[in-house]
Amino acid sequence: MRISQIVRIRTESPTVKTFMLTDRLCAKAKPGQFLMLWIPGVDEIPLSVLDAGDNLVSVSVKAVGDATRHLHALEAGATVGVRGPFGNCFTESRGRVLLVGGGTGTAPLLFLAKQLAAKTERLSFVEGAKTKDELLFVHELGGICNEKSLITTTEDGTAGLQCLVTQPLASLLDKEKFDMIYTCGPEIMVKKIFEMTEKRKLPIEASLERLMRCGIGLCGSCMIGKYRVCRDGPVFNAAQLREVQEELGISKLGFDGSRIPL
Amino acid sequence: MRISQIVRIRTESPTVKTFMLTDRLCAKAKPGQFLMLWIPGVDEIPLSVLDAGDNLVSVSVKAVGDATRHLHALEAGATVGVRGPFGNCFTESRGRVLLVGGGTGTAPLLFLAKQLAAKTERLSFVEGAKTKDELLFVHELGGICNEKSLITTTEDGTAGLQCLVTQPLASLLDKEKFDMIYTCGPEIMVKKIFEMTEKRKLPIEASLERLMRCGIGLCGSCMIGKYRVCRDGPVFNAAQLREVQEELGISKLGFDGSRIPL
Amino acid sequence: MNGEFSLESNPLSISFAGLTLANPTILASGILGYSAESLNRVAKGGAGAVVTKSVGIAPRAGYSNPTVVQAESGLINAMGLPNPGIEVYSEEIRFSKTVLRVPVIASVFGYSAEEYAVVAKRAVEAGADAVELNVSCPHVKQTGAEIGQSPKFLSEVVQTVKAAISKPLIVKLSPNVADITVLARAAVEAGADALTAVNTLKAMAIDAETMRPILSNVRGGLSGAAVKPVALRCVYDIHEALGDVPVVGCGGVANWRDAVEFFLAGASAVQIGTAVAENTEVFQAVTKGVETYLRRKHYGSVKEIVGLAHRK
Amino acid sequence: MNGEFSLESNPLSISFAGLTLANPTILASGILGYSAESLNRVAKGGAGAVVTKSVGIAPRAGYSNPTVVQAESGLINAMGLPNPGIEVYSEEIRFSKTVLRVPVIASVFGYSAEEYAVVAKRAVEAGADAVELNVSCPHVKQTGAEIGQSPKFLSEVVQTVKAAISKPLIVKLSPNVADITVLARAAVEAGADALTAVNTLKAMAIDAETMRPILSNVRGGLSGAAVKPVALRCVYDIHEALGDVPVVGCGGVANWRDAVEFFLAGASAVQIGTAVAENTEVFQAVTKGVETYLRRKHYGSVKEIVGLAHRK
Ligand SMILES: Cc1cc2nc3c(=O)[nH]c(=O)nc-3n(C[C@H](O)[C@H](O)[C@H](O)COP(=O)(O)OP(=O)(O)OC[C@H]3O[C@@H](n4cnc5c(N)ncnc54)[C@H](O)[C@@H]3O)c2cc1C
Ligand SMILES: Cc1cc2nc3c(=O)[nH]c(=O)nc-3n(C[C@H](O)[C@H](O)[C@H](O)COP(=O)(O)OP(=O)(O)OC[C@H]3O[C@@H](n4cnc5c(N)ncnc54)[C@H](O)[C@@H]3O)c2cc1C
Ligand SMILES: Cc1cc2nc3c(=O)[nH]c(=O)nc-3n(C[C@H](O)[C@H](O)[C@H](O)COP(=O)(O)O)c2cc1C
Ligand SMILES: Cc1cc2nc3c(=O)[nH]c(=O)nc-3n(C[C@H](O)[C@H](O)[C@H](O)COP(=O)(O)O)c2cc1C
Ligand code: FES
Ligand code: FES
Repeated sequence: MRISQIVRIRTESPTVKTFMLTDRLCAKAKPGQFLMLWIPGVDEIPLSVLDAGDNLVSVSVKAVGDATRHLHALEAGATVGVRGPFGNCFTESRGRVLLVGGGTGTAPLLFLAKQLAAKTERLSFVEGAKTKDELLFVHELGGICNEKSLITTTEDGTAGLQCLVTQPLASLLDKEKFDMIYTCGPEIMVKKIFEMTEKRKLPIEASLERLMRCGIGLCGSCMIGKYRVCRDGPVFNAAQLREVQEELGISKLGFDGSRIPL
Repeated sequence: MRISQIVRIRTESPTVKTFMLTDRLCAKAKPGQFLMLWIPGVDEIPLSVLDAGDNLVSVSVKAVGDATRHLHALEAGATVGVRGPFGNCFTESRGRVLLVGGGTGTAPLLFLAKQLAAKTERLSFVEGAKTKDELLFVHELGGICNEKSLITTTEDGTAGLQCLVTQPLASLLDKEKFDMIYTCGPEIMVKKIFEMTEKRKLPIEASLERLMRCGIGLCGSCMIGKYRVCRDGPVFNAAQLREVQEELGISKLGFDGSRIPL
Repeated sequence: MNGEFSLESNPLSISFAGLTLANPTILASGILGYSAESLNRVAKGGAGAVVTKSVGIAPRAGYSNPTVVQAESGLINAMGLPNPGIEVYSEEIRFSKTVLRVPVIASVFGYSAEEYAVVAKRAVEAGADAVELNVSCPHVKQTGAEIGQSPKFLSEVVQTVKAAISKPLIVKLSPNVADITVLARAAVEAGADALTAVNTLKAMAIDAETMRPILSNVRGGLSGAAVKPVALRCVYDIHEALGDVPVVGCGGVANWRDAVEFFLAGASAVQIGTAVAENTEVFQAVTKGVETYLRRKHYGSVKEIVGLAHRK
Repeated sequence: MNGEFSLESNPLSISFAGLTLANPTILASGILGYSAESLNRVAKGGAGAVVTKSVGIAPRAGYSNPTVVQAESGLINAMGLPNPGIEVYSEEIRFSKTVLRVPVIASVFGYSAEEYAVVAKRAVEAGADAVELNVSCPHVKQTGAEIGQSPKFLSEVVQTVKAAISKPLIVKLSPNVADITVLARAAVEAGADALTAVNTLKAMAIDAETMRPILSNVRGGLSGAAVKPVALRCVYDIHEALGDVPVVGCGGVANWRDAVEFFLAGASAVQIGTAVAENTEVFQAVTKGVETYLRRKHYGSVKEIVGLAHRK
């Protein structure tokens, strides 16, 4: 456990804040990797790296429960603990790539997009949220993608298309040829996207979430099939997703190790 | 503890054998350093490095008691344990140097002489023993020093001058000017030589022996004054020898930590 | 998979307490042990047998995070025995038996002799090849004292479980005792067929900056390389005191040399936990190394070197 | 040397059991502790007090080599309590008192309460500022059990020594017990003014090539970074159970952060052993680091942070 300081906090949406932390090791994280953040006296939770460099690392956190709410209540200068970076990362693809993010799942994809921007032939991004306020990083993504290649969707139609993020995908996948699809977000969304790429025999890399305790591949809390999400993942490719299809978007291990529906 | 193989054994005298061992770390030892040799099931004893290089290290051992006799009984191929190299080393002096060795104390000085040979202006060596058979490394030393600069003494006159090693020293020190005197051997001898160099205000480095257990400066078995022979020594300079004059050649700590006369 | 005959002639195969293993490496309890798939992965990584996560009578969510913290050459963990309860876990054991080709040892815990017995019985009914008792839990009726620290409680638990099951019974001892041979003897006299030595050392970590204990449970168990010298001594102590009782060494095994040290101390097999984080195929690597060692030393079987460090 | 007044206002000064130290770092017993000169060297390296090598009633040569073997992040030693006996050692203590400007704590061992008392009395007569009982020796009348593992024997030893001396009495506890608070309580109830926690963990090393235990005594004590998590837990346990009893933390302290962790766990001071090998001035470095820490955290004194990890 390394002790780290929160040096900056940015409000991204009514429920999401970005925290910039000092940490020499996590500052070397690659897109897709995550860290374990200790909120002293409260909990330790996994968070995807949003950005890294210069001895700093950023994470975007949605307040959903006890730990994340406590984290939102912290101010710059507060002390937290950090372990990581953990897990594998997205592979770099150089051709035409499509990124599909839902909710805070957009965070690692923004990190990835920044890295791929200069290297790929074309980079398209589809982002979905419930409502306009929750569409994260639209400004940053606008700076990376050109207008045509950034599609946003909201369930209530307050911004972009009024639909689920999966809806514009079908036609996009049929119309254009992609060399790689990257996705991260709610597992039901990931599952649907995977079904779409499978039907079209397209390569995909999806970042998954499971309950994390040790973060280092030991305790088994984060298993999906035979894989440890913390160590073998969190990024899985099409072949691996096929192997875990029985659980993908369907069930996960709960705190007591029993399988619970997603 | 690293496990090592005895690869070669050479008989140096009726009571001294040289053992060449495999050990990557001790192969990097410098003249003056020692190692701890474990004779499995018997004992672990400190021994000065006689030579080192090419992943090999050599020590010359006089059979004086249980451990050394067991060691002498081993054959090439036998397995021993090694820790080290420990301690400091002789400093390199470039001008005119004099080395004075008694008994197996000649071993580290031979190692030093080999290193200094090409670098010094003049290298003189005085070696003493009880009898001809016990004069060690005469051949090797002859190859390093020219005839005039190698003086040997024996107590029974079977080789070289019939006297103690200290006898030819007095005139040598008065006749020639030395930039550094190095010595190793029985402590009574070291003490006498130190008195001679002190009288003449000459620099000296002497390697001392004390009871060694940990070898790493922890247990205190090897203290002389405030110094740990295993860590601050075994090589001490004139200023340090002055500080320990009350014990030098007079007393040491025994196995039970009490002071015993030398 | 090798048949019985080839297992017998296999220099790495070992038998103890009625179990026959193709090699002497075993997955330690609590490591990747929730699901049949993960146990199977470890088996494919070369383990000669697997021990499940410790399971109790009712579901337990365990402690909240942090549950694991790094120590010098080791880890401290306080998971709090998360487990779905034997009811649910029986299914996992049953499923494990259909996919795994190595013995499945069910790790069982409880807060009374009766609880242990109920869970052990259910585990065996579900197909477990053996039961390992995790006796590092406090005894409910006698708050504070852990069952594994009291010869009396331990004996009671072992006897009750032994009477309830027909499969081999292994007792996993705690190193947090004054004299492990007293507990070892109590377990064996009460009917244990083998002993595992040892569980983790009671430890903790404090963070100087926030001035707090790091683990949510404050105290946890130290594992990994740091505990190997203690675990080795425990195995040596037991072998010296109890001779032929099969002992499974556990604590800090990460390579073949560690495993050999445990065999020499008196272990018939070793369990591997912490080192699995680095490499789920550590079992294969250890087994290979042990095989090379045996060949180099001209031993025909791992059995021949068990306890050799006791030779005078 | 600072007078009493400046010691009081010195943020690093601590008082416990009637001793006042200019800083809270103490040389642990058995480290460079044979001679007054070596104790003085350590004092000059910044130690706030020094503990002598453990001394008994008669001279002991100790075990033959190997007496020390490296472990992962630590050392295992089995010196066998070499010491010249209190008769001879009294001279060393007397001499120490003429050269050292820090308190000299005499470590004492024995095989019966009477032996402990005789040695402790002689040590105090020779000038020792306090006595620390090393209770990790087997009780002669009750072979096998160590005095420090039995509340009954421990209590008897402490009472007997307490009655024999007028100086502060510190009891150094063994971590090789099921519940260290039971022993801590027994020691305090019998009259101990402070506790040192802890001595080494019982351990061993085996060499795979020669197939033998490495230490000539087979078993030894594990010290250094590897044991810190266990030592920290012991101090925490004792502070939780016994509140105000002063505890001296010992086990794996190598830098200021380790020391702070022990203070937060409940230690009033720390002893340093193994880390002295690397640097005899480790005391200075630790003290400096603690001072900086206190300033940064706005604490006026090291006393203020003792036990803070127990805050809810
Ligand atoms: C690899 C990975 C990356 C993640 N990245 C981000 C991110 O970048 N931004 C973000 O806002 N969230 C991220 N999460 C989710 C985040 O960890 C949870 O939202 C957080 O743990 C909730 O904690 P809580 O106490 O606030 O909520 P609780 O009320 O405790 O739990 C709410 C839900 O959060 C999940 N959760 C709780 N504890 C854990 C845990 N230890 N491990 C995994 N999930 C847990 C469970 O699904 C739980 O039902 C990530 C999760 C994983 C596994
Ligand atoms: C730094 C150093 C370098 C040495 N280099 C050499 C060398 O190159 N060649 C050589 O032949 N000898 C060397 N010695 C001496 C050698 O260590 C002893 O001769 C050897 O330990 C004797 O062991 P034993 O069991 O045969 O004899 P024992 O009968 O046990 O003892 C004979 C005498 O050897 C000394 N001795 C015994 N054990 C130790 C010990 N653990 N540490 C130090 N001295 C001990 C004591 O003076 C003892 O009285 C060196 C000693 C030291 C301290
Ligand atoms: C994360 C983790 C969880 C553990 N859970 C259990 C458990 O549920 N039951 C058990 O008997 N031992 C458990 N242990 C202890 C291990 O089985 C093993 O005894 C210990 O870790 C020492 O072995 P190692 O050094 O190889 O890890 C756990 C250890 C770790 C690290
Ligand atoms: C070489 C060595 C010798 C020791 N001798 C003694 C001793 O004589 N008496 C004693 O009470 N403790 C002795 N100890 C234990 C230390 O005092 C200390 O309790 C232990 O080493 C843990 O602290 P550390 O990790 O800082 O070394 C010895 C330790 C070592 C390493
Ligand atoms: S979180 Fe423990 S194995 Fe992944
Ligand atoms: S041999 Fe232990 S301090 Fe030198």
